[in-house]
Amino acid sequence: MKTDNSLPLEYGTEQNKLNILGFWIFLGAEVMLFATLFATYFTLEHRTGSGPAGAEIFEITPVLIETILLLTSSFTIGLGVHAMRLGRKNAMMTFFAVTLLLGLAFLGVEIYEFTHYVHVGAGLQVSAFTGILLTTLGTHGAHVTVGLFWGLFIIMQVKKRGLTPETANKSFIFSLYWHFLDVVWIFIFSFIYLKGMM
Amino acid sequence: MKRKLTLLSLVIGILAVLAGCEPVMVLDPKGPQAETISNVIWISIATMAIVVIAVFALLVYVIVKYRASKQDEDYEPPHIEGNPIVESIIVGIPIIIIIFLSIVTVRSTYEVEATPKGYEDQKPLVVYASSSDWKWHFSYPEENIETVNYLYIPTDRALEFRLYSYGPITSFWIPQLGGQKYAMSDMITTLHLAADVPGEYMGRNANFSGKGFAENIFHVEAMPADEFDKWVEEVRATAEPLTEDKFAELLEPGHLGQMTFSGTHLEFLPPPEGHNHGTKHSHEGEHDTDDAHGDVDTDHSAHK
Amino acid sequence: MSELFPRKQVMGFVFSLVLTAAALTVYFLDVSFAVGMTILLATAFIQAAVQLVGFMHAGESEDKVAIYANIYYGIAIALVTIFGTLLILVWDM
Amino acid sequence: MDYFDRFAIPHPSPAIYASMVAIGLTVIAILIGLTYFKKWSYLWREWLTTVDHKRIGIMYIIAALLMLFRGGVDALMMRAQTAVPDNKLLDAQHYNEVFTTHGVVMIIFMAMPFIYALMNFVVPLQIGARDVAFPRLNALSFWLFFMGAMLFNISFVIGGSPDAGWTSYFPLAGNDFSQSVGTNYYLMSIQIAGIGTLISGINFVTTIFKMRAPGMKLMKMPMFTWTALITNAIVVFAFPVLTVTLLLGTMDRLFGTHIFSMTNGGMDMLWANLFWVWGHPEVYILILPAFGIYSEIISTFSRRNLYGYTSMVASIVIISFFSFLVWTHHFYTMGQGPLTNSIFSITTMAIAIPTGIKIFNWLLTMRKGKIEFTVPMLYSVGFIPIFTIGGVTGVMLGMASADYQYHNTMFLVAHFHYTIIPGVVFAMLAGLTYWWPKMFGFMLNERIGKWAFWFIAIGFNVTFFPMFFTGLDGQARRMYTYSEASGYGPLNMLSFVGAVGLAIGFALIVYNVYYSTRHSSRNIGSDPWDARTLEWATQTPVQSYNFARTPHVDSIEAFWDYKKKGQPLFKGSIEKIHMPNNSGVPFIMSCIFFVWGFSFIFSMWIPAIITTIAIFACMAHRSFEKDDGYYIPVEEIEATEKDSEVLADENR
Repeated sequence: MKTDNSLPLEYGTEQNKLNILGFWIFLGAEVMLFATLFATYFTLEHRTGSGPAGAEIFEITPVLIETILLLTSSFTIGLGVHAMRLGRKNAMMTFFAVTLLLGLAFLGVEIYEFTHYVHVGAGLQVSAFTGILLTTLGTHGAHVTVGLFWGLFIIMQVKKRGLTPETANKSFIFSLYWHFLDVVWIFIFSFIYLKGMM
Repeated sequence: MKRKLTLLSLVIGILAVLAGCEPVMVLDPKGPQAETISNVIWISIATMAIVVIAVFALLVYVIVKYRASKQDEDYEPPHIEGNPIVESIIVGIPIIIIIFLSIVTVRSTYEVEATPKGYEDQKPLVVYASSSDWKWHFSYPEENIETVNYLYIPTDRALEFRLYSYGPITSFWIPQLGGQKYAMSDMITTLHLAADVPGEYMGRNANFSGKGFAENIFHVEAMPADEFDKWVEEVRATAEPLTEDKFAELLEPGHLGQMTFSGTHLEFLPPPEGHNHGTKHSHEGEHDTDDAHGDVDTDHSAHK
Repeated sequence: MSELFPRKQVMGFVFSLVLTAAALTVYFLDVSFAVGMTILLATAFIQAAVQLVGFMHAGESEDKVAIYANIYYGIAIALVTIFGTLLILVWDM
Repeated sequence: MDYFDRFAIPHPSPAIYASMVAIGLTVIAILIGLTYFKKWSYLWREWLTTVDHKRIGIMYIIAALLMLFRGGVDALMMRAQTAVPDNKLLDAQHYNEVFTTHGVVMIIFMAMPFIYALMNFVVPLQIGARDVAFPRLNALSFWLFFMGAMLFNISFVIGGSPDAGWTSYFPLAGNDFSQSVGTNYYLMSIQIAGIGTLISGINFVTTIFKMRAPGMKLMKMPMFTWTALITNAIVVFAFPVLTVTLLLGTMDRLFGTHIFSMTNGGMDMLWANLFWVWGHPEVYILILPAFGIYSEIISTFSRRNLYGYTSMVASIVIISFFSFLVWTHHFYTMGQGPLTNSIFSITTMAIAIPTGIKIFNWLLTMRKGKIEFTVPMLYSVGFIPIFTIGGVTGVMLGMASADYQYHNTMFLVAHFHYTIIPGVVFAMLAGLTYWWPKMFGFMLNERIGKWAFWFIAIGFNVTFFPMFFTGLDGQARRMYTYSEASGYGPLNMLSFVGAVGLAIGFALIVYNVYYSTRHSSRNIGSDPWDARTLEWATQTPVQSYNFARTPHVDSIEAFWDYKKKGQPLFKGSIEKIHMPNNSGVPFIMSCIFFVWGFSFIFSMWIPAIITTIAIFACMAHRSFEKDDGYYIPVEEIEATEKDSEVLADENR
């Protein structure tokens, strides 16, 4: 493989450039995936049947904690990529590890939130509203879970193989994914929670 | 050779019309709404015929004139990128056609979604038409009678059908009186029709709803107002009352013949009035309709 | 590229926090639905843009045009889908 | 024993038992044959593990043709059942299953793989690339589609086929009204195939954006590549909607949510809405590649450049955007107000404008040309009048008020067959015949091909034209039978006769493949049609690396200008070529997906969990794997190319 040294490592080879563009297009598809969930959510938002409405079950504290955790993790992975571009392998791995820990904490709070919903009678099968609420949050949560494993694998590879065009490329693409999950969360935070509690 | 095909289509077309011997239902309207739609269809056929003829003529012209067998051995077709004038014509004419058809569509769509023209001043006859697997229940709230699988209507009077379903989505359709509309379980849809001519018409569920779908037909009879009133009187006097148990029995999946009852199921099993059945939130005014379950809310159409 | 301090990232992070705080006003203050939605739409889309440009480096490579075309197209279709669905099933039903 | 009851067919009939036996015997015959001829390792090495876009394309073709015949048999059964009034050939339940599987098979498992077959084979060659951007993912796409198709097809012998129509509207498809596992099959198999398609979409957009030959700017791409780009862009944005819709349907059926249910706030209309948000763009996903194929063929056999290239490109770009703006026209009668219906009527009719531009541009391409009526050209010329009828009836259906009368009737059935059959089937047959020599190194027999065309073209019109009339006469679609009094009998009989004609046409195509394989000349050179685009600049059969030297493009028809004006196409010397390694992972992973889907269909949670983990394990394996591919040395390329250049020169 030819390597172009004038560009950051993750853009170094032709295949790397393909991977990055391909991943951006995948993110375009993800935009539509979440848009469809949002469209469904907004349609069913007030169709609560005999179950509770959003305002009755949402709690600001865990939601705010989740938001701060995810925003910070988006920041730390940004720092990780910055460190990677400076060639600082250890700093980069540390930032990635911190990101994953923050993601893990986010997931923990989300699991707490879910058990809380079930507890107050807003389980998956209660109404159209609860069904789509938990499906939408669950889809985002599943993405975060996949991200945790993926990120872990990448840290392992960087540790073992060092910063090569290949591992740098994977790390950069993972950072795109993670930032994207943060963007999705911003919309969930604004238009599911805050709109529901307004 | 493409002419063969054109000719064939024409022949089939003529055959088809002859085979029918009478005009096809949709183009043989017996009420104002069906008439409006039938006119729209004829306008669209005429307009589209221009397009079809233009394309066919051009096609025949080019394949006859420019086939290789008619050309010199050494004829070298020219390289032409395109021509702005020609291209604006092939964009411009379709745009004009589409604008024309859009105007026709928008006007007629608003027309068929409102009380039929010429009937605006009278009070429409309200009929609740509900479907269950695989039959139709017609409730006449003001007359306080109910029928199964057949529908009697007065001519020269606006009809307002309130449609809903006890099962899958169905579509209420009487081709000679007007277009169809879905009947669904969680809301009521409204269809405005009227019959100008007394007679018997075919009505059916047009939307696939399972095993018994093909036979999900009902019989429609339009008659002058006095005959209709007489029929109502007769039903009230002679038909057995519709009880809750009886209605539950009727809802069982299967096919039934024509049946007649006095009283309607609306009293004990209110229809899903209001737009967001099963919700708690109250947006401007929808709440009162939600609460009006017990009674029949004849002003409901005002919400549309 | 060689600067040591991640200026862009820190600014983006601070900006995100500020926008989140701004969005929270709809919860803590008593605002009308219209004002609240306006605030939320503004803060959410600005934050998304910050992430996209600041963190995700959408505009740094030679495929800038393709990437932006892809994102704009996606957002346009997403909005059409969401608002079209709402028009059909809620607002005009 | 109760556990196994769920696998039984709920509505058995002798026909189903017979096909069970037939399927079993065929499978056994294939296994024995492979073992006897010692072809297992060949199959594994050369096909199951291949990442070569050309081989994947050919596998797509085989699968698509198989599905075409499966769907075709369904169609014949339907036309036979409705040929006479009150027919007892099929009962209602069986008929419902047949039209459901006909729709799903034809759209998802025939038309989609067919367009991907041709895109796979042709696009990288047309842009002068070595392969697609992600060859391994390309193999995964194919195998996911294939396993999805197989999963759907076994529904017919294990557990029962779906019976709620290909649109599968809830609540009819919900647990209340559809108790068999049929709809689970629908949800899971389309989900699996759909993920494959989405991956293909991403793959091809990246390929076309990044891997074009030097000098080939976007506005110098061949028209088929343009349509492939736009089609895949639509795929990328439309298929996630399907993914979510199917997911929500699965949640309702398997996990008891109330998204589309009749109680607890569920909304049945939402399914219809989401389904068509995907469904309408899907129509354009099918039709756009066909437009590209016709553009190539009409231009080739008129011996002229494509008229109005810029407006052709503009029109497909506009179509791609508008395809997302019209979905409501599939349910004008659902009760939304006249405002919504009016808006969507106008957007719907507006699509006719760019489509019309294309029709006129093709006509203007033929004008002043030197038209040769080869088989591909016959399909293309036949397409124009038939598709025009489909198009104008589409405009008629787009008018909301009139649609209240057309909706759910045979008129609609006639309309969409008048668009899809010339728009997809004709195009695929034309494309297949056109690119066949590039794929297999010999040409299909022209005479048999022409016979097949006339059977198909005439049979098609005889089948579907009468439906316009029965539709206007009140015959609803999806009715398994009708009474004699309705008067639909004679025209339905005519449809049946036409369907038999169509069947003969397709049988002739099969015979043609057999005949040409045995009798056609193998000495056809690399450019038998005297065509204009880059795929004809390689040698036949195409080597695994496609082009020994990367072509340099200076004009839209670079290969034509190379042939006619002597414009240089290949510059520089031969260098070693980097190639990707074959991999068995896509195949194995797709097999796991098959079991995964099957477990969900029958709510078998333990295998479902195990396979889910296994799928992620495959992905993890891929993440850790180091695979740098291999190089083909210069000497080897020179050795293969020596023969070809001699051959090519002889032909010129």
